Amino acid sequence: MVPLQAYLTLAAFIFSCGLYGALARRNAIAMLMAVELMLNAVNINLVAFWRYGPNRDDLAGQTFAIFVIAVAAAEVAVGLALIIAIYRSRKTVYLDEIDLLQG
Amino acid sequence: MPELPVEIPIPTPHQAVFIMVAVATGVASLLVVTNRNLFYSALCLVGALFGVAGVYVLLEAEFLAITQVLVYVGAIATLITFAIMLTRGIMFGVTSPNNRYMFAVMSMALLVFLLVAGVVDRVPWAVAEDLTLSGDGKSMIVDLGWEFVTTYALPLELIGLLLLIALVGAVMLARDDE
Amino acid sequence: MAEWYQVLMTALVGAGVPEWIATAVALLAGVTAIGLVAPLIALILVWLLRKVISRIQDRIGPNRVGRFGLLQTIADIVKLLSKEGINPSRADFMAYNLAPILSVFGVLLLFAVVPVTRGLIGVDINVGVLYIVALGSIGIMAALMAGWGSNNKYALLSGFRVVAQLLSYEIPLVLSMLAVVLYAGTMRFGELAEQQGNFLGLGWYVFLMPGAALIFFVCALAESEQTPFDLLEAESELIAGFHIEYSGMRFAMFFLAQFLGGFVFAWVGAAMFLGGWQGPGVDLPGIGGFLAAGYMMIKTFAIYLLMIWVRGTFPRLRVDQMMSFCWKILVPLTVGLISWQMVVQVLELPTPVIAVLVLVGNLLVMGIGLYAVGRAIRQEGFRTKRAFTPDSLIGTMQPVAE
Amino acid sequence: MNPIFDLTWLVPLPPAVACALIILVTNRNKSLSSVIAIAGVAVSLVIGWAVAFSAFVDHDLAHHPVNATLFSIPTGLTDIDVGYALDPANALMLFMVPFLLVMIFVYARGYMTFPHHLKAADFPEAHAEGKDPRYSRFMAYISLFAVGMLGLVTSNNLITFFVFWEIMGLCSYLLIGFWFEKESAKKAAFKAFVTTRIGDALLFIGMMVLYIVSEPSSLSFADLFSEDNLYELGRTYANLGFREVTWVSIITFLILCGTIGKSAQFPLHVWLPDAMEGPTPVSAMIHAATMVSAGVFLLIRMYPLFDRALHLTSTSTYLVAGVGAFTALFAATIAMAQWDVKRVLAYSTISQLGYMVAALGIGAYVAALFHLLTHAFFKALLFLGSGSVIHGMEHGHEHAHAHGHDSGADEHASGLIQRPDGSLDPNDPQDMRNMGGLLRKMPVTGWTFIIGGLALSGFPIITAGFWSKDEILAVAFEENSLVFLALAIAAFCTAFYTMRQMALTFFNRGRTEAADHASESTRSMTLPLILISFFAITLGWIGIPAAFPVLGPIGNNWLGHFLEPFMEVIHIHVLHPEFNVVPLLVSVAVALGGLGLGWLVYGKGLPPGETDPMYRAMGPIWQIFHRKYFVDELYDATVVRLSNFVSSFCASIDARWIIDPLVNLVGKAGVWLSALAAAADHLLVDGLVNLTANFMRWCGGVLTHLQDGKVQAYLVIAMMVLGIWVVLVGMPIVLTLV
Repeated sequence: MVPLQAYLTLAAFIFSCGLYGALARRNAIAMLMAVELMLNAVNINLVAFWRYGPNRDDLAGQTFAIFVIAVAAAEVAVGLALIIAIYRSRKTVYLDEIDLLQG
Repeated sequence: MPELPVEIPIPTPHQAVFIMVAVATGVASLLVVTNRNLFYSALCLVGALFGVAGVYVLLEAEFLAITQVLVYVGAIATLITFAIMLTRGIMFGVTSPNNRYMFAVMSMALLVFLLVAGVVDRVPWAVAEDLTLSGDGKSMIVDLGWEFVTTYALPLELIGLLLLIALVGAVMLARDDE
Repeated sequence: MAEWYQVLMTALVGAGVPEWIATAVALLAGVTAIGLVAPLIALILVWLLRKVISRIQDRIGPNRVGRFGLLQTIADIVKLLSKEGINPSRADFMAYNLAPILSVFGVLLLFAVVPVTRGLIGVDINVGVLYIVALGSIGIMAALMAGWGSNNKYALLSGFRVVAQLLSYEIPLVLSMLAVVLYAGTMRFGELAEQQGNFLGLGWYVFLMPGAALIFFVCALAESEQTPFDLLEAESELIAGFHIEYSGMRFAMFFLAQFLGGFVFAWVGAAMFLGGWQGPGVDLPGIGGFLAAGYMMIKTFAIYLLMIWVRGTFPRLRVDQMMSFCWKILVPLTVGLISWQMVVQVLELPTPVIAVLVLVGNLLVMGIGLYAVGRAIRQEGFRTKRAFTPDSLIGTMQPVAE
Repeated sequence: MNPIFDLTWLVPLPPAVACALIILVTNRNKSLSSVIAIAGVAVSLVIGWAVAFSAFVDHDLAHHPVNATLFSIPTGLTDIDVGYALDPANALMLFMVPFLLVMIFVYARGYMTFPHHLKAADFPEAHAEGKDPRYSRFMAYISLFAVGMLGLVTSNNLITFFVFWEIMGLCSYLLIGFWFEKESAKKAAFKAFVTTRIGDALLFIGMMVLYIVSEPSSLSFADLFSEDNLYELGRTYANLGFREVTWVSIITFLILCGTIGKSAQFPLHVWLPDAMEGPTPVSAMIHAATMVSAGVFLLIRMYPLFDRALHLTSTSTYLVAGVGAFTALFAATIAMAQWDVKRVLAYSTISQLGYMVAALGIGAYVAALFHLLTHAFFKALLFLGSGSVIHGMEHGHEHAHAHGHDSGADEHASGLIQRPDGSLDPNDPQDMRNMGGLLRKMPVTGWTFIIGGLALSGFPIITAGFWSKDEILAVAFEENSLVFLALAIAAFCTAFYTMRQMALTFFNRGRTEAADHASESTRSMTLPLILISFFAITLGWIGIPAAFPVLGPIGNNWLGHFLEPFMEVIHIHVLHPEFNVVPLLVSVAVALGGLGLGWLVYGKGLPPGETDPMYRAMGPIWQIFHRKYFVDELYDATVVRLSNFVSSFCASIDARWIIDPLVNLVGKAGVWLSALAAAADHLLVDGLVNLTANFMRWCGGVLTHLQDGKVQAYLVIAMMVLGIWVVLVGMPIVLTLV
């Protein structure tokens, strides 16, 4: 049997990748993808804890994973729509060029 | 057979499959954030998401795995690819794909990984003794369904509402005003 | 797990093979079987298509290579494989080359869950129906990659169209399948087939849910990119669609994927609506299993022939018609159908009453759907326009009065 | 109970709907508007007659009158139950009112042609259509008027009664002044409004007193007329300073004031003749079916109080009888000396209303109601007939001028002819001196008018007016000989002036071109005349006294039998006048005598230019009659002038002497203070504010570099802060787990 730690470590790795991508990539779409990675890492943890936890009849882990997926779908839809809208008006998707809020 | 100083365990088929899936997923997700070509990033993301679905299968959450494929690969990845194609005009450029915090962030991410991995390794997780699942997969799906319409009925409705609002909002945002 | 797997495992382990090797061998055997059988089926399908379409169009069709032109497809394959594989310059190498593989891969994966007979299913997973839908998205990705990777405007446009069409029609498809799943209470194909076994193996869901079956059929046509939804290769608009730049082997793979896609949807339809392997006499000892497999194949090919018939007779839709048909007719209808069925089933009525109510809902949906389509057709005005009315024809044939 | 009675509350509804519909939707389409208005009252007629005839055959209704609540309006201590009532009294009204309304509406549809005082150029469309420019508005107004009357009749309490009463007051104002381009119409409307307001105000005070003193406090008729309450009202006294009076007397007096205003009794009768300025259908409505009847109906409704007062102190009922009898005689004499065809009828109305009031004053409840019904029919007939005559005259006038007599448009202003018996406008289509011989030109109008006239004068046996008037006289003969005398003389006068009017209008030869060229009116105007004239004859037969020779046993006094049980229920003393041949003979004598005298005097006609023969005979007395006893002049000299003086005095105080200068002073002081404040504001406050703002701007300039608008920079900062937190706080906690 694969130990729980293996899943958690994998999730931590994916999460770190996502963290790096979300903070370092200039392209907004890339950042969004990185965020997806982070969400997936979390999901792995949720499911792993469900599988290895003491009470597997309690399906909270899976339920939450599904909620996360649904929220991710909503987030991507709105996020991408925003990016497209910004691209249309400003001709850029680079996050460090999108600084209308700069004082 | 001479005693080795460190015992290298022979992986079971299950573990072998996990190692393959995990390595593939990890590499794919690393590629997602490092690839210069955004389109390849998206392809790698698809790969990584498939990998995660595989992880779910290994965790015997088939329904979740299929949902993962359905939603992530079928919808989210497609959307992202679409967005990449729509903004392709500025995808290839001489400028760096990463911003000026790149190295700081890289070290930070590394730190986070090491920290979490260390903690994960050290914490004595309260893992159940018997890891076999009771009942077959179908009963689990039925249970999941019940959970959704009983315990999590309100969150489910809210999620539905959220999706609807997100869809409408996305359409409104992305619509060409002409 | 399916029975064949157990049989094989038992045999291997009994022969003294270590368990994990036995597992690997058994799995590999299944995979190989699917990977080999599917292309073979495709050969038959292509021949069948060309022959039937020819008959519909008052032609003879392939008749030179082999008896009845049976070997024509093989000859074509040989030709395609021997052709040069061209890489367009400035094409995206990875996307371009990965796309055909992925498309075949996506279709072949589907064969893993469809049943042949009782106990002869690749894997009878408990989310089989959902699996079919989920794996369909690989085809979308493949088309998108091909469109993008070819570095060709038409290909890209076609890729966009594929995504729009497949994503849109996925919704009524899922919902129409959900109608069956709701009634049967399972997503396992094996169980679905078992549940249609009453009335001498004729308790097919198509009799109970004609509306869902019809919608499923229409969506299957769209999902497998067939006429009248073959917009992605509308020659007059897009030259050839997303595989415009492909040649040789890679083109053959797209070709294969498309045929198998249609076929696998026919198969799924047969399994879900036409009772799968069920039929009179499948429980007989000895010949029962063969009979069942025969039934399954006959039903699948029947649906596929229906698809070919549609292909040979229907005109192609415009892209806006295609989208509005999906979103304005199919989606509301299926949502209504599902809602109706949910309400009916929650009411805890006796089973015959539920069946009758479900049938009534389906007939209603069918009626509304056909009426809406008819009205749309009348509005679009693409009825056959005669160049002259019969009256004028008669007029021309009248002798001129002196 | 008959379920049809539940429909009673629906009766006022259709005209209300019609009114709203006309105003909101169809006001552009004149013809459609009139159809809607007629349809509205027609529906009311159907429902109303259904209810009324059901009531007539329901013997139980008298003992258990319908009193139902639709909804309640909560007030401080009690609820006002708004609902509907149905009893024999208002069932009779429901028979009469909707029918006459329908007749009048149909008549109005034809009558409201393009009026003569307007210029065609101002309203080209309306002129082309041949209809009044405000035709639709007229239909809406009369519909609302119908709502008022029908609602008033079906009300079950005094407060809604009063509401509908006031709706009618409003409508009468709007309709009398409908042709407000005419100065006289404007003034008449104003006069009617103000005059009736006096009565209404007193009535309202009466209502308030009634509400306060009755136990329980209520305005519902059912509560008011309970035996206990009537007994209490008659027993308790109010101290008026000089003497103590029972409450019932005060209340009945105040209610009588309301009636005096509404039913144009002396001394508030002055508005009614002027109300002739409105279109003729309006006159018919006001005089016959609705408004003035409402005043009498108020008395009928509140009669239990009067009856109680009659048997306690008699003061206020003597007052009632006195006012009524005096008005009857007073108005009848005036009517003898009028020239305007409608004005004669107006004074006749006042006189007849006086009959009814007098009848109520002497306790003849049934007779008053009877006369109210018959009078409504024949007076409506007369008014509509006179309208038809006027219309015919106008038509004749136009006709005459179109053929050879065209001497230009300014002939209209050709001036008045001064005559000793009143000035004469030769073009006036309403002046009887311009008429004559119209019976041949307008046979339908003529004959129906004669039927109405005979009914009014009480022509024996065959007319409705005879029976009702006779019953009043019979009671009066028993109860009060003074009243009897006054009413008998008034009856004589009535017959006289009716004959005068008929003779001058219809007989002999035409005295002007217009009269010679007059023509019959349209079908929609003559049809109502015919229909109403049927009732003007037959309606009297419902109340033939049982003791009357020959006819009595046949008719058997249906009306009396119908009403008397109900009167007992509401505690009214029922009179059973002994059949006495004296009043009957008197009644026949005065009617025939008046008619005969009238024929003698006016039967030969009035040659053009010749003065009235009565003027020649009576001289100054006739002149007093003609000038209406100078009441208007008296009011002008006293009330109007006084109020004008007070008003101008108050205006001076306001505008010139005290208030305006004070206000201006305050204003100027305010301006000066503001200037001071502005200076302080500008120098002191602005300076401080600007200082603060500049400081803030400087601070912002410093801090702006922290906020570069780049989302990832924020995220990095957030992560770093989180990292610091983890290292300082989170890690130790995690490490404890390890």
